[in-house]
Formats: sequence, structure tokens, C-alpha cells
Amino acid sequence: MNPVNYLYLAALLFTIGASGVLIRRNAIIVFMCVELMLNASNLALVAFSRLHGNLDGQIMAFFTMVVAAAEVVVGLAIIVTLFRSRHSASVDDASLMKL
Amino acid sequence: MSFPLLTAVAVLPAAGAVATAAVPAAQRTLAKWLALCVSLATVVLAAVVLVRFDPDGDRYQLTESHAWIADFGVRYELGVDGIGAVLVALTAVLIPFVILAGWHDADTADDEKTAETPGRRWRPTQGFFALILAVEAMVLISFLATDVFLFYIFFEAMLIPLYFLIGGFGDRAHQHGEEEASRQRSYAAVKFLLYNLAGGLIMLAAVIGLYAVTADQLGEGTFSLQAITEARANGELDMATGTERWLFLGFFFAFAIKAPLFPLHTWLPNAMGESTAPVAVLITAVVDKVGTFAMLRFCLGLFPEASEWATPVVLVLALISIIYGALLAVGQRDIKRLIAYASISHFGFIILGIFAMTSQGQGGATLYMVNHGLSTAVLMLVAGFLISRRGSRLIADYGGVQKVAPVLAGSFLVGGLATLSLPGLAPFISEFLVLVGTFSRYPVIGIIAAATIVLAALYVLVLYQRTMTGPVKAGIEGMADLRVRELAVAAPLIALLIFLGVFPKPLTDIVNPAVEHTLSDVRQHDPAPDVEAAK
Amino acid sequence: MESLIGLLVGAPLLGAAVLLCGGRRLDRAGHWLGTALAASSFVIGLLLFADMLGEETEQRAMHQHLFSWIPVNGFQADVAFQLDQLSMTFVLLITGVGTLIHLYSIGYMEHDERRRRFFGYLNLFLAAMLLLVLADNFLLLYVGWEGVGLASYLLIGFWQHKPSAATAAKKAFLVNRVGDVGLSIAIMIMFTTFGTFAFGPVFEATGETSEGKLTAIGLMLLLAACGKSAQVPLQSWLGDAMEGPTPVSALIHAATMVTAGVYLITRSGAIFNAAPDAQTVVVVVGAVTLLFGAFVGCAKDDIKKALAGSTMSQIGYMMLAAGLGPIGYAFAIMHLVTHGFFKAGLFLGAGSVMHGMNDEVDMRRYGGLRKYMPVTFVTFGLGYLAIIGFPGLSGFFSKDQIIEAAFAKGGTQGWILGSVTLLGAAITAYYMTRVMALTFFGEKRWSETGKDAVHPHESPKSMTIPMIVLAFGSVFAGGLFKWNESFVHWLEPVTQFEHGHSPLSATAVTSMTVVALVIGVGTAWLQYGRRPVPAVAPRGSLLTRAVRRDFLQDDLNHVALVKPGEYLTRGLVYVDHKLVDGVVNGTAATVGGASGRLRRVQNGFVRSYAVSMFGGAAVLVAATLLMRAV
Amino acid sequence: MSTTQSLHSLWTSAAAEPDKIPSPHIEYAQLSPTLIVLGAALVGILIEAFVPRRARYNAQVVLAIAGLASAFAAVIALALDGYGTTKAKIAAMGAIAVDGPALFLQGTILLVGVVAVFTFAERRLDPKKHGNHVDSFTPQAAATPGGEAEREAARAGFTTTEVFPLALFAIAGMLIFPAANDLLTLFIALEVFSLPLYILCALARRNRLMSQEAAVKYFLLGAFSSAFLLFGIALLYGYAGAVDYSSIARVVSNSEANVDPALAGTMGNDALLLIGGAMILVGMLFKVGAVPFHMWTPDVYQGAPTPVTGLMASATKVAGFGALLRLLYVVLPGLRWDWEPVMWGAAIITMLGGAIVAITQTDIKRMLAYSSIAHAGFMLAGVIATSEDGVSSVLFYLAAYSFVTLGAFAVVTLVRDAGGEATHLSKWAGLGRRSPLVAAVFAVFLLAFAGIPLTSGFTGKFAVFKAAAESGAGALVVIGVISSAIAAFFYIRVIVLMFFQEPKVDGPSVAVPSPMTITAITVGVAVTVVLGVAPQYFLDLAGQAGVFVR
Repeated sequence: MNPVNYLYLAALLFTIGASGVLIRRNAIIVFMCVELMLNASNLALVAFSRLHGNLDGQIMAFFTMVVAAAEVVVGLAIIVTLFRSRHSASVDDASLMKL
Repeated sequence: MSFPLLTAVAVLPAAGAVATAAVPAAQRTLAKWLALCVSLATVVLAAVVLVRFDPDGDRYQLTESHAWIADFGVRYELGVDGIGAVLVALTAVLIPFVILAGWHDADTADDEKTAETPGRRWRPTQGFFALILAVEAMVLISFLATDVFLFYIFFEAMLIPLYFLIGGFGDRAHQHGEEEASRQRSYAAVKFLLYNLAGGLIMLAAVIGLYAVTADQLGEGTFSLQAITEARANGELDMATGTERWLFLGFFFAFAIKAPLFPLHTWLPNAMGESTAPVAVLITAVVDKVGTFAMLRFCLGLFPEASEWATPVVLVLALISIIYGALLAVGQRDIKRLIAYASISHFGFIILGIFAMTSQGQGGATLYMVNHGLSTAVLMLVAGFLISRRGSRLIADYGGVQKVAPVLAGSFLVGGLATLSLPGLAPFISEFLVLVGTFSRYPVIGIIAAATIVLAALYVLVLYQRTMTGPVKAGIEGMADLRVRELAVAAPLIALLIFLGVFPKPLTDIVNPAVEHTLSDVRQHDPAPDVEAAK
Repeated sequence: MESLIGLLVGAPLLGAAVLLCGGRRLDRAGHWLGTALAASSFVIGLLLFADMLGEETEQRAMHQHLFSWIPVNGFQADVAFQLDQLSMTFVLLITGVGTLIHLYSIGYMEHDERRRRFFGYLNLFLAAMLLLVLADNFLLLYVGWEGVGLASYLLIGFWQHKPSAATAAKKAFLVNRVGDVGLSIAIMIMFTTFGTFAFGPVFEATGETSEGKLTAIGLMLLLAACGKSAQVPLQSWLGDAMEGPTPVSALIHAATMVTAGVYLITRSGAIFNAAPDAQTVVVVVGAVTLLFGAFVGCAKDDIKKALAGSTMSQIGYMMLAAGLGPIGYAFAIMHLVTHGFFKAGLFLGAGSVMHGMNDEVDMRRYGGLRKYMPVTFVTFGLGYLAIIGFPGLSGFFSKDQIIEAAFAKGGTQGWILGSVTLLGAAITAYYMTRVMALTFFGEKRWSETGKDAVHPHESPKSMTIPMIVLAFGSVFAGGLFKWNESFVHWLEPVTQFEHGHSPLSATAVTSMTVVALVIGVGTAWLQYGRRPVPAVAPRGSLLTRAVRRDFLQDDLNHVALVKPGEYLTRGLVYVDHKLVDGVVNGTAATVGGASGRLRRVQNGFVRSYAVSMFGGAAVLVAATLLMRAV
Repeated sequence: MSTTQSLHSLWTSAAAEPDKIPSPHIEYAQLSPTLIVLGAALVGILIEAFVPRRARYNAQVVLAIAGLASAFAAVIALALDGYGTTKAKIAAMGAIAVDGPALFLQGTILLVGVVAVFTFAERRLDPKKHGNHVDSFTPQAAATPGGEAEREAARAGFTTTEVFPLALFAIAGMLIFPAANDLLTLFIALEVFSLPLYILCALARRNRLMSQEAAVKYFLLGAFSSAFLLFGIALLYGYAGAVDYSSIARVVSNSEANVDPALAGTMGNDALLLIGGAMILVGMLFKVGAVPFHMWTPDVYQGAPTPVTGLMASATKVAGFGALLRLLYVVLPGLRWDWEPVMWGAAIITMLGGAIVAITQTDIKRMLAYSSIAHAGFMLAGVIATSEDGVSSVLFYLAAYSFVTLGAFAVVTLVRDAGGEATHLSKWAGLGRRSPLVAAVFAVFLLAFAGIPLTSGFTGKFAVFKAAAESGAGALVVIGVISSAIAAFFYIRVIVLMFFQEPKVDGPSVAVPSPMTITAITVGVAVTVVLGVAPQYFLDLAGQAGVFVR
């Protein structure tokens, strides 16, 4: 099966993630969409690593997961504080600063 | 390594500015005297420069040259030529009078603030005189700089102190009250700054372009005027026509704003109208001269072909400024704005003379810079004294002053007569030289320009008649005549006007050779009179 | 001896400086100082004159080079004096009459607290006028030229508290400025043509250039002359100039300054001789003004304005003569000098009358004054006889010569000019008789009681003596000059002289003149001497009213210049504010507006930020690919 | 060879005995700056854990400053050793470059860091609360704003001393970012300095809602952009089959696209490269705050605690531009013709956009944010020059700009009223009358921003424009000049406000700061003036540092 399909899939996932970020209001979901984008990149990395027959891609994928995990920690912390002070996780409510 | 005289000339007032600013709030008077003494010391130094300057010597004398910013090909290069020398003298001479005239201008501002700020950290008086000296220093160095970049830096930097002088110490005499006054004031200040800053930034692009060109053709970029002119002379540097014209325009634009030339003049009336008379004098008599001076030294010196190419347009614009400024002066209701528009007309004459490309024209233009400085100083400062008495700038509020304050009226009249360039007073000489110089190359323009002397007479005499003659208006009676300090400002300037009107030779002797150099830069010669041409 | 020339100018200049800067402490002695300096300058003049007479006719011209004034390459202006017969004539006239009028003013200005300054101005005028006639190049002459303009401005407006005076002064200066433009342009043309503007070189070089250029120069000089000498079309200022104190009118606006134009033309004879067209224009201007002034003189009830009209007309005579070329120059100057005497005398007389009548100027409120001020009457009368050209008196000789010369112009021109001058003579007789009759004869039209009571009285010695002296001048000067053509010979080295060949014999001309004179006097006497004159002027015909308003000259200027000028300036002020400035403020406003709109994009919603990022990314990618594609 | 074989070989290589794997060899000396900072950060964590609360503040401050200072010393040592020029090399198995730009930028970041720490540590601006000093950070980030817990924490005198280790981590990341020599390190460094900043943004003591909002926005958008970056990295890796710059560059330059033929069949080989490069650019441009990826800047700058804003505005830009330069000059020089036009566009809209929008701002911090955008545009102009001059000019500009920015924000912290910092412009009216000195200092910074001669701003601008002009980007210079004219307007506006308007009665007062902030501001002014009047030495420095190691 043509390996380029993996790439297409990755691109698809990335786009889904991106559009999710653009569309969804809930901060958590937005954040999950970002994670989806990262994973799409991971898929692409792994696929390429497989193509090129070296391990760099896979290693990078691992790193990405670690980073993602770290991001979750920080991100959730921030989002939770926001939720506690506003009682809503909607990113659109957080628009004090504008113009 | 001889004593760096030129640096000293510029550094002295700068140091004076710092010292003045440092004077504690309580000793206002000390600050004033300090500033005055420094400015007088500067006059002495300037005199030394004039004496040490040998008209028939090299083009640039007393030169200093030190490495500064090698990466930009910038050197700290000073040198004085005839034109620079007289303008340095003018600046140095005028500043003491400006300071003396503005003796009390910052006081009231001071008093207002004393109540409000405990501990008096706000020190307008110190600031006022420090700023004036700072401006002097920067103007002087830009007259002395022979490095384009060095010149540019101070050409730009001098805007800042001026900006504060205009905006911070405006003329409190305002028909619409303090609130409106301060609004107008900061509008004028901002307008002044943005106008000139815009010009300066356009010039910056040209300056960078100049570097690129020199770097491209001479191997390494340079801003040294001499280096560039030499390279031009021996053909190492040969700008493409298009490039040269763009660069010329970049430079000229900035100078035309500073000068100011129609249609870039509208900042001047506001700036002069809203600022105190001494500051107005500082602007029009001293600072604006940097613009015309720079046209002469940099536009013609760096871009001769382009200057020739632009001459027709510039001449027409200059002519328009002359007529336009005069007509608007006639139409003004505000004394200071009237003087401002008159100045615009005179700057038209100066630029006309510069671009007439004849030794009479350019020599005349140079003298004009000096004489206009003096005449405007007299007119504007006396007007300032008048306004400070009545507290209004509207011509309509005056009348019959001559009856109650004859000396004031007399000095005002002399200033006016100088402004309409009456023979026997200095401005006549420069104006006539400019006219002759223009006429010998462009007769039509010369004649039209000559015709405008009627307009000059018109606005001056109308101003005098409305303010000084006729029955004494309400609010004028009991107006005090010139005080000693004020007389000490007016009298010497008037004497100078008369002396230079009767015996300008000392100046012309210094200026002529320099003008010759400039003309050789642009490869021009005076047209020969028909009779000899025929032979 | 040459070294004295500078002093001629120096003495009064010093006086002006001292008196104007001296301050109040000079108030008591100031006028004497001024007079003394004027007199000393007159004495110097006499010394130089004596010295000059000692010389050979050809060696009489003296030179004094003081210093190099404006040296700029080819442009070399010096401060140098040239004293030849022509200048000498003027020097004596100016200093002489000047001194007398200084003397007169002591009495006349007695009660004016600004008398010191008045004398300062008078001295300033003398200095400038002398500079004008002594300069050896046109630029220096220009200095004197504007200098006298300034002095006249200051003196006309001496009573500045009177708005009318201030306005008149301004008007005089402005109109003169128009003339000055002519002079400066003339100098510019000279410089570009000859490379110099010094008298000698220019006059020698006239042969080497085209007639066109010379005509141009000539016309420009004429323009200047018109301004200074109140010739049509720049005549409008002279009438108003009478706002000044009467001594000023006598000295500046009758005897000396207004004749500067004639001096200029005569001095530049070499140029005009080579430019016949220019000469023709001069003649025309002279002729027109001659009649114009005369008519105005007839219509005025203000004694000074009437005299002013006559001044214009008399200068018209001189212009006309000067325009005739070598056959006329000498006579122009001769008439100028005699006119200097009698016109100054007449003005002083008028001043003396006003002095006695509480500064009343309307002749219709005079009448029968001969009994009250005999000296004035006699001196004024002699001046009157002189100006109308009563045989044997100064005016007769000088005017007669001009009329002859006019005929001698030859051809139709000659006839026209001749008849014009004759007509002028007749009208002169008419209006001067009118003045005389209204002022000194008839029954008095004023009262010694009532609210505007007047007590006419003779003026003090300091005023009468000058009048007497001038009366002598107006009686004998002419004869003296005519005495075997002494004056013509005196001037010949400077102005050349050739006898015009008149189609009519001298006696014929003379008799015609006398006839004209008789007609003029007769009609006037019938009109004003015999019948009583109404104290208020009758409305009069349309023409009369037009003439009273100087042929509507001011109204014309108002409509043609003043009003449009006002509109223009107002319009420009508007344009400057709205358009030129508007563009700048406009750009600023536009940027501001753009900013206001752009910042709305920053709407605070994180998702829209994300959108812009995403869009940006898309564009970036697309652009990169596109770049490769193309 | 076919896919299956390669796959097989992969298995075998994996199955090979472990001792074959060579242990990586790390040049600790050359990496010392980063390591020192990281170490200090870790120690900071330990301090948080073990040192009693009273002592923490002092311990942290001392530690942080000491750490940064010694790291700076290390940088200097390396530079003197010639690692900036002759001995420039790639350390840590090709992961990190030790060369001129890296050292120069690290030095700058460290200095900026020290100054920033000073402002972090400022705790005299507000009056004591319950007998405890208070700084600009919330006593307890977890507590709800205005809630009981918060009051408790305040009464107990808690202080968030974690900010120091966080800042150190962030700085460490920034040190690596411009030195990163392979895409992986690049990505990690990015995250290492981003994550702490997200947290720092949320820690403001006043206006906590805004602060948290800023954090959320920054975090979400940051994560979003890093996703782009990562995907770009993936594609680039896919194109080149390697992640270290040098080999990618090799592949790009002689474009031996070793893509699998199967891939090659379906897409033009360079598509991967181009798309990948573009997406990485997106990530970079986001960090440097270039239009249209700038929109986080104003909100975050406004909401974050001002000291943090100062750090972000200065150090982050430095790091971001460093990485951008390295990427464009080392990895993608072969693609110059592809990315230059795009960057042109970006530079132009960034310059103009920043300047124009700034005009109508009413909040001083937002205004400075937009001005930082405009300045990013100017620097992009220098980046585009693609010449050694270009690099060094941008380096110089960064150094100059970062200090001005830091100083400016430090001044902002001083102007306070009841509600904390008075950042609304209207409140600054007449400041020059109340406290001329502060106003004058701020005016100096504004003039530097505006690029008035004799300030560092002018020198930097001139250097950048000069480089651009010499590389034939004249049009860019003209636009730059125009936009700086526009920009001048709002800097001037503030000056007008401060000096020419009458002070408001209820106007803000200027707090008397501790020596630390004073030092920070003084350093800012000093650098501004020195770089404006006598910049030659530093220009030389930047000039020598203009070469990337490949």
C-alpha cells in the first residue's frame, strides 16, 4: 500500500485538529484539537521515519509525546484556573482585552 | 594635534545646557545668567573662528576628523567654509539676544507649577534656557559638519529640544484663553515635529541610499563630503542619473520642509504663532537656516546634475513661496503669524538665490540667511515685547502704540523696514543680489520676484499702521515703553542691521570664495554681460 | 576739496542720527541743531560751488570714492560721489531751500511736542536727497531714492494719530515702491547688459548695445520717475501727501523730492537720447500730467491740494522738457529750480495762512486776508506772479523756454506739445488766480466770533523771513539764469545742449504765452474775483465732481487693485488653511481612520486570532508554492 | 532498494546487540551557559521544596542572579576562547551550534534575563499588605480571584517565588532556541521556554482575570503555532530524511531529494520542502510576533504581569529572531528565491500594520505591544538582506531593542494608582510635571523606539535599513521609513501627554522603587544612550558574530 496515504491521513488529522481549534468554544476541546494536530505530526514523523529507514522520526515522535504531556499539565492548570474564576470554560468568554 | 576649535564652539553651549539644567530650582536667576554668559562665551569662540578663517585659504578650514562609526563609514568630521562661518557667527550672535529677550518667558510657567508640586522638581526656567543652548549646540555642529551622517544626526536631533520649547513654553497671550492656548500649542509642536521628522526620515532613506551607492562604487561606503566630491571630480564616483535624482529629492524634501518652501510651509505659522517670540526667532532665524544652508552645501555639493535637473521646478516653487507668503502675510490677523508668512516669502528669496546658480544669487542667498536672521529677530522680538504688554496677538487689539511707547514703535518700524528690505539696511543688499543673480539667468522670474517688493512694503506698512499709528486704542494707554533689558536686545541688532547695510564687505569677502567653490561643484559660471559677450 | 562732498551728506545724516537717538534731553535745542547742520551743509555746498566755478568748464566734475560697498565678483557697487554741474545745481537748491524751510519750521512746529523728531526727519530727508543727487552709480542713487521715500513717509505721517495722515503716508510709500521696482529692474538690466551700473561706464557703453535694451531701461527709469514725481499713472499719492505738515509739503512735495524724477531722466540723458521711443513716452507722460495736474488744481478747494495739483502740472512741464532730449534738459532743470523757489514760497505762504487761520485749509472759508497778513500776501503774490509766468519773473523765463522747446520738437508732435504747454499755461494762470482771489481778495467768509472763530494774524519772523527770501528767488532767479543763457552753458557739459529749431519765432511764442496767461487770469477773476463766492462748494457738474476726486483715480485704484487684492488674500488664507494644510491633516486623519478600523480586527476572541493565524499560514504556504510555480 | 528490504534492515539494526550503540559525546564546556541556567533552575525547584518560606525570596533572587551572571561569564569566556569566530563548532552530536550568533544572542538574553529578574524581584512598589512585602505576582495562583483562599494567602503573606525558577527555565529554553542546530532541539527548546512563560503570564497579582485570560490566549495560540511548527518539521524531515540543519541544507542545496520514488510519483519532491519550510516559518513568525501571527501580542502583553511582559517582549524576540535567522541562513539558503518574496510581504505588513494600529491605542502596554510588532517588521527587513551585514545588523538591533523595551516596561511598573499600575494613557497626562525625571527617562525610551538619532534605536534602524538597501531592498527601506514616520506619531503623542498636558488631580503617583528596578531602568537608559552615541564597539561585536557555523 502506498505510504503516501499515511501522509494524507496525517494531513487530514492535522486539518481536523486545526478546524477544531477554529470552531470549538470549549477550551478543553480546543486544547484536545491541538493535541490532535500534534499527533497528526507524530503520524507523519513515524511514517517518514519508516520511509527513510532511520530512527530520527520515531525518536522525535516520542519527544513530541513528552512535550504534549507537559503541555497538558500546564494547559489544564491554566484552563482550570480560568474555569474556576469564570465558571465557564468557553474561550469566547475570555475576551476582556480587545482592540 | 591642534586645539579642536570647532568642536569647542559646539561643545561649549552643550555643556552650558547641561550646567543650566543642573541649576537647583531655587536659583532661577543663576540659571539665566549662566545661560547668558555661556552664549556670550560662544560668541567669543565664534569670533575666533571668523578671525582664524582665511577666506582665500582652503575650502574647508580648521578641519577635524576622527573615526566614529566605521561600520557605517561615518567619521566625526568638522570643517568650516565661508558660508558655514558666517552662519556660525549669526547663530552665536543671535542666541544671547534670544536668551535676553526670553528672560522672563519661563517664569510664569514656573510660578504656576511651584504651588502644585511640592519640592519644585519641575524647573521650567532651567529647562527653557538649557533647551535653547542645546538647540544652539546642535545647530552649530550641523553648520560645521562635513560628514553627511554627522550632519543628519544633529539635523534630526535638534527637533527634540525645539519640540519641547514650542510645546512646553508656548505664548500665553492667546485670544481664546489658557485652555485653548495649550491645545493650540501642543498641536503646533506636534505638527512641527511630525513635519520635520517625516522630512528627516525620507532623507534617512536617501542617506542610506548614498551609502549604498558609495559602498558600491568606492569599495567602502563613506559620508565624507570632501571624499565624495573628490571621487566625483576624478570620476571614481559616477552616480546613475536616476539614482542621483532620487537621492537629491530625498535630501531636498527634508531641507524644503525645514526651509520651509511652498507647499511644505504650513507648520511654520503654527510653530511661530504659538511659541514665545524668542523661540519663534530661534526657529525661523537660526534653525530654518540649516535647511537652506544644507541645500547649498549638500544638495548642490553631492548631486550637481540632479540639482541642475531640478532647478526649474525649484525656482518656480521658490517664486510661488515669495508671492504666496507675501500675500498671506497681508491677509493675516495675528502679528506673529504675519511675520511667519513674511519669513516664508523671504525663504523663497533665499532658495531662489541658491538655485539661480550665479555667484550673486548664492552670495546674496548666504547674506540673506544672515540678514533675514537679524531683521526677523528685531521684528519678532519687539513684537514679542509688545504682545507681552497687551497679552494679545491680534493686530486688531492694537492701535496708537507709537503715541505711548515711541521707542518700541520706532524699533518695530526699523525691523519692519528691514523686512521690506529698505536700502541702507542689510536685507536690501542680499535681496538685491538675489534678484540680480536670478535676473541675469532667468529674467522673467527675476522681474516677477522684484515686483513682490511692493507686497512686502504693503504687509509691513499695514501692520505698522494698524498697530502703531492712529488714535490710542483701549488697553494700550499707559503701555510702558521698552525697558533697559529690551532695549539691550533691540538696539544692538538694529545697529548691526545698519552696519551690515552700509558696509557688508567683511561678510562678502568671506562668502565669495565659498560660493565660487559651490558653483564649481555644479560646474556653473556667471553669465557674461552682453557687452562683453558681444566682444 | 573733493573730500568735502562726503560732508554734504554727512552733516544732515549726523543730525538725523543725533536727533532721533538723542532722546528727550535734546528737545530744547534739537531744532536749532538740525537747522545748523542743514545750513552747514549749504555752506559746504557754496564752498564747493565757488571751487567749481574756479575750474575750467570741462574739469568741473569732482569725484570722491569712499569705499567698496557690495563686491561680489562681477557685481561691484561702490559708495562714491560725483559732483558735477547738474548735481551742484541740486545741492544748492536742496540745501538752500532746505535750510530756509528748517528755519520756517522752527516757528511752524513750535507747539508740537515732537518737534525734535520732526527736525530729525527733515535732516534725514536732506541726507537722502543729497545722496540721491551725488551718487555716481545707480545703485547708490537707489539708496537715496528709497531714502527720500522713507523720509517722505515719516513726514507725511508725522501726525500719526490722524488715521488720514497714516494712510496717506502708507499710500505714498507704496506708490513710490511701484516706481522703485522700475528702478531696480532698470539696474538689473544694466548689470546684465553692461556688467556695471555706474554712470560713467554705462553712458559710454550705450552705443554698444541694442536700442531695444536701452528702451527697456529707459521705460523702467521712467516708471521710477513717475512714482517719485507723481506723474500719471502713479500720481495718486501726491494729493494725499498734503496731510503732512506744510513745511514738508513745501520742501519735499514741491521743491525737491518730487523733482527727483526729472533729475533721474536728465541724468540718464545718454540712455534716452539713444532710445527715442522711450523719450516719446516721457514726453507723453509729461504732457498728460501737465494737463491732469492743472485740471485738478482748478477743482480743489483745499489750498494745499490745489497747490499740489499745480506741482504735478509744473513737474509735467519739466518731464516734457526732459523728454525732448538735449534741446530740453537744460530748461527742465531751469524750470525745476525756479519752480523750487516759487512753489516753496507758495506753500510756505499757504502754511502761514493756515497758521493764522487755525489750520483751516478750505479756501472757501478764507477771503480778504490781504489786510490781515500783508507779508504773506506780498510774498505769496510774487510767487503767484512767478508761477503764472508773469513777464520778467522767474516762471516766465523758464516756462517760456519749455514751450519754445516743445514747439521745436518739430512736426505734428511739436505742434501738439506746443499747444498743450500753452493750454497748460492758461490753466495755470486760471487756477492760481482762483487761489489768489479766494484767499486774499473778496469779502471774508470767516467770523471772529462764534464757535469756530478765527483771528487771522501775521506769522512770526522765523516764518516770514524764509518766505521773503524765497520771494526774492522767485522774482529774480529766472532772469539771472536767462542772462545770456548762463544756466544753459553751466549745464551744457553734463546735459549737452542743442538749439531746437522752432517753427515759430521766440517772440511769437512769448506773445502767445502772454495771451494764454491773460485769458486764464481773466476768466478766473471774472469767476471768483468779482462775484461773491459761496462758503460751501456748489455741487457742480459731473465733470467738476470727477475732477474734485482727482478724476476718480482713487476709486479706480480701489476697484482695480484694492478690492481684488483683498479678495485674493482672503481667498489664499482660506486655501492655505483648508487645502495646503488640509492635505497634511487629511493624510493624518486617513491613517488614524485606518488604524481605528484595523484595530477592530483585534476583537479579543482567541478563535478569531487562530483564524487569522490559520489564514496566514495558508497564504504563506500557498505563496511559497506559487513562487516555485511561476 | 525496495521498501521491504529497508524495513527488514530496520528490524535487524534494531536487533543488533546493544553495546554497538555509541555513547553520545557531549562538550559540557561549550554548553555550560545553558547548563548553568538549567542547573540553577533545578536548584530553585529544590529551594521551593525545602527552604522555609521566609528565606525563599532572598535565596531565589540570589540564586537566579548568580546563575544568570555566571552563565553570562561562561558565554564571555567562550567568546574570548574564539568559539564565536574561529573555533565555532557544532556541539552535542550536532544538536547545538556554538558560534557567533549563538553566543551573541545568548549573551544578550542572559543580560536581559538578569535585568528582568531585577524587575521580578521588585517588591517596594505597593505598600505592605498585612506586614508583608508584595510583588507583582499573585500570592496563590490556584486561588480564585477575589476569593477567600486568595485573601487567606495574602494574609499569610504567601509569595509566588516559583516565578524565579520558571523564569530560569524559560531563559534556558531561549538560550537553546537560537543555538538549536536540528529541528528536534528547535522544537524542544521552543516548548521549554514557552511553557514557563504561559504560567508566568497567569500570575499577575492585580487584574488576575485579565492575567489568566492572557495566559489562556497565549497558551492556546502558542500550542496551535507549535503544532504548525511540528508538522512543518515532520514534512521537512520527510523531505530530507534528516533533522539536523547541515544535512537538510545539503539536501536542499543540491536538492538530491531522497524521497521515496513512490512519494515522488505522487507529489513534486519539493512540495514537502516548501510546505514544511513555510509551516516552520509560521511557528517562528508567531514567536517574533509578525503580522498576521501577531494577534496574541497585544492581549498577552497587556494581561501579563508587567515584568513578565518585559521579559517576553525582549528575550523572546531575541530568541525567536535568532532561530529564524539560523533557519533561513543555514537550512534554507538554497530556497532563498522561494521564501524571500513571502518574507517581503510579511515584513511590509508587519511594519505598517504595527505602526498604524498602534496610533489609536489607549493602553500604554498595548501600545508598546504594537510598537514591538512594528519593530519586528524592521528586523525582518534586516533578515531579508540575507547578507552577513544583515545578520549582524539584526543582532545589533535585537540587543539595542531588548534593553529599551525592558526599560520601558520597567518604567510602566512605576506609574501606579489605587488599582495598581495605571496603564491607561489618559492617566499619564502631566506626568512630566509631577515627576520630570521618570517622564524624561520614559521619553528617552520612546525616542529610541521612534529611532531618533543619538539613541540606540536610530543606530539599529540605520544598520538594518543599510543592510537591506545594500542587498537591493530599497523599496523595503522606503516603506520602513514611512512606517517609522507613522510610528513616530504615537510615541510623540505620549510625550505630549506627559509634558504638555496639565496633570489630572486624581492622576497616578510614581512609586519610589527599590534599587533593583532603578538598576534595571538605569541599565536600559545607559545601553540606549551608549549604543546611540558610540555604537562602534558593539557593531564590531555583532559584525564578528555575523557568521553561522554550518
